[in-house]
Amino acid sequence: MDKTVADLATAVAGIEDGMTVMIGGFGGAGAPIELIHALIDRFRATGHPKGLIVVNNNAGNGHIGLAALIEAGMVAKLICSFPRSADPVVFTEMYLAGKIDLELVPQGTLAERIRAGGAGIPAFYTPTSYGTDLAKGKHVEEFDGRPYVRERWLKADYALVKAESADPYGNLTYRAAARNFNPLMCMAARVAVVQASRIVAAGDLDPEGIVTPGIFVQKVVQVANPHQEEDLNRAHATYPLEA
Amino acid sequence: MDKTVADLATAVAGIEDGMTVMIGGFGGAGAPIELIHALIDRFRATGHPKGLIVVNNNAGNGHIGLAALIEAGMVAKLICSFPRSADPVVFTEMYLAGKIDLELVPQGTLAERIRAGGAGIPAFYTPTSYGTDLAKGKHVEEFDGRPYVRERWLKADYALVKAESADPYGNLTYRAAARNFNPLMCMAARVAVVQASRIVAAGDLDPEGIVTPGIFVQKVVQVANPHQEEDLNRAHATYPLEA
Amino acid sequence: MQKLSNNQIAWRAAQDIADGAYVNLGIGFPEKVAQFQPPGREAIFHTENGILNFGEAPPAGQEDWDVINAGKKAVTIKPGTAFFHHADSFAMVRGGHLDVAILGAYEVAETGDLANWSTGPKGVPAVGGAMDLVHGAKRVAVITDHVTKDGKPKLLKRCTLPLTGVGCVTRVYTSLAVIDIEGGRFVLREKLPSISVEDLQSVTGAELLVPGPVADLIVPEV
Amino acid sequence: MQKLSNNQIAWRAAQDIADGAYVNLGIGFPEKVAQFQPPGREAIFHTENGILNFGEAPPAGQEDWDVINAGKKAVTIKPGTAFFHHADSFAMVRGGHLDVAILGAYEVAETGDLANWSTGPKGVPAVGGAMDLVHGAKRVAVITDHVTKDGKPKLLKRCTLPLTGVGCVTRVYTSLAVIDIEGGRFVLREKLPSISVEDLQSVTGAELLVPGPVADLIVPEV
Repeated sequence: MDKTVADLATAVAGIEDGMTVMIGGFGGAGAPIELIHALIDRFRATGHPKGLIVVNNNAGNGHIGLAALIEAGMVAKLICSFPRSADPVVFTEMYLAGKIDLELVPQGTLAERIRAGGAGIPAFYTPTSYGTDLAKGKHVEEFDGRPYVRERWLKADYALVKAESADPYGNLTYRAAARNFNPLMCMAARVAVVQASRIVAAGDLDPEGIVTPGIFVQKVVQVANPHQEEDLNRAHATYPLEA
Repeated sequence: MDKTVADLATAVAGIEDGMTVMIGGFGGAGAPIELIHALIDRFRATGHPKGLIVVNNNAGNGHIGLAALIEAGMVAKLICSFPRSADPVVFTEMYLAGKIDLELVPQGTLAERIRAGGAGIPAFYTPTSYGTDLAKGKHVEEFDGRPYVRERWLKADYALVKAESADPYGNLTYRAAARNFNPLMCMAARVAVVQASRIVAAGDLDPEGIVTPGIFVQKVVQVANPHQEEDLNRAHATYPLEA
Repeated sequence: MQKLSNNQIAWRAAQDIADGAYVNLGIGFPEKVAQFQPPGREAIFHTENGILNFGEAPPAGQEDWDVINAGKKAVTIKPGTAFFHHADSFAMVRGGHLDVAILGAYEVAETGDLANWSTGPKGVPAVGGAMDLVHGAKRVAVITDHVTKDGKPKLLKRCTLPLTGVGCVTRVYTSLAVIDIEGGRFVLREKLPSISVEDLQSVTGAELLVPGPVADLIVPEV
Repeated sequence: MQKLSNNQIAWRAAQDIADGAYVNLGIGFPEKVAQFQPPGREAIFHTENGILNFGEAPPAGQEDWDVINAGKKAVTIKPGTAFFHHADSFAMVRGGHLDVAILGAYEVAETGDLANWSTGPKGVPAVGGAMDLVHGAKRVAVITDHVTKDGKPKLLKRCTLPLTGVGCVTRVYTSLAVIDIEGGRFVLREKLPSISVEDLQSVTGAELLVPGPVADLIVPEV
């Protein structure tokens, strides 16, 4: 079994108009910048995919990565917890102009909904958001005398994920807090596409230390020296990047 | 911070009559035999604790570990998925004699209920057991046209857990498939008591490879060469063990 | 009546496992399926207790009792093995990540209902992961003798024993035939050349539909 | 009117964090609390994005942007640090494993309701982990100036801004006082010696109960 693909274009092939795409990362940590840029390249060349529903904790920063995806006009709706950043101008302007929809989800509920999607749990109850505007229209029920809000799973057609090491089976490790939503999104997507800094041989990853078992991963592409979103933004980069 | 305690008796102190105690392990792998035996020792010396509600995947094997706990008459009710084993005579006889209650839970539902208890999710829906005797009396609801059964979280007063390595913060690693329910039970118990084969200094565990972060652990005791239930049973051991 | 051995039933089921498939085999008889993977195809086996991509049993005396399968039998690790906890393991099951689960059966109904966990109110009930597996894998198949030890049909209009799952089985590999479940009916796909459709019907507790050609079920001695 | 600086409010809040406590500090002002841990006590800090037991900020230029806190500021690892994914992180939060969460506030009601995520329908709403934190930690405390920049009370009978959580706050550390919330009422515990209860009441939007002695709120210059 070999889930590795040769290049980024092959990795993001199959993502079509209107699909739901989960994108890993918390701010810049764990953001699969190169996969996102490959998707933008395809859009620039073909006009597709567009009308995407994107799930991410944030809404992009500056003019690279997720912000560039939004700026390109490829995203119809964003499902996130915190659409603010050091430089949130791209999302902010499009949102205030009514050009992009927003579903705001508390961060823990977002994580749990994604995990539920991956784990076959169609709905669960959480105390989070009870009594707030974000619970409006949602089913509320008491357990042991305390009120809880019912939330539905989140699933995706594709997930774009950044990992540290991958083997040909798709077993993954991450780097520090770049882990964040990435393992959950692998679980919740029909096709999890992973950019890994290092592809190693089967058996080279300690089976005790594998964070995402390969069953949750469909495609892996090596990106040996990935960009860090924070570094790009500190350099005021925009996409397409200058060579 | 130092969560290590000096001996097994101190580790299991605090477990009182009628408490719910989760015990890790799947069959013998990951079973905290020494912690269980320490609890039996206390019962033999003091008559307590008794009337325990025990959560485990199984119901013990032979006459050591969980089987010995049941045989000692300390368990009022068992919540498990598979109360059979190579030598299930202890549980079988007590169950058929009406001396112990059984709540039978599908294995994945058991795992998810324990995780839910640890994660603050009071209830969730699962397709598992729909239309079967094990769903009787449970709330059923359709999502996207498919029926699901609602299940409640499981929490415990104490968990008895077997780990491979622990640091003074209670960060844990496990060994192979001895992991099983142990990390979940740490999450779901008010007090998670861990026997670790090795206690190492803070910083000696790779922060990427920690399976149970210390926040889920309250007490750690070193048991350098723990018994493996399977080996004891192959030697037809009974508790108390011969020296 | 000629019939396939358990090994032969397992062999036949193994032929339908695609290269690269993620597979869970029920404890006991279904474990045999792993022995008959067709050459050139790689299946990745999952066990509920937290191992993906494990290898075959170790030689006697070399068991590591922390490396076991759901039946508590010793297995081995190999390059690409991963360990995980029970909640992640059943996320794999319930979340639809397994391509196929192959299970044993007491009874299978034409509705796809399966009974394989309890023979009734006597004794100690035990369910394990069976109820999760039937609602998780993309394809749930059953391997079974076509009839009980007493010669009674195991393929029925409705199950009489406590159910494991409702409408979950889509293919049954028996000692006599390969039968799909479609639209709440048994559809005969393959049968031993030596027995007639009528003979097969006579040991089957619900009508066998024969909408298309029935292939010969030919299995080597294994 | 004399008042405490933000550092002083943070200092006061830090005094109530027990040795060995697991603590989440909201982004921004509450992060300051970490600087004032009393000597001899060790708090273990949790950040929503998947680090437990992280250390202080690295020197400028030595940041690792994969080691950040929920405010996306660089932090450091230290002996005992653990990494985990977002679902495990919020299991810690929602599952009641944190001893205390210290958050900022726009408004706090005597009911314990907190408003700290939205100033109304204008602009881009953003909630982050605030709504999870208020329902997870064993103790939810607020640090805040006693009044708004316009001098209006932030401690109210009922919140006027969109709620973050209902009945969740149990203690408020302000620039003037320490106030508990008990039985749906503000209970004054400490106040600056230089101001009277009447003066404090005049800048508080709901009645302050004074059922027992009020300690002097004395904080060093920090």
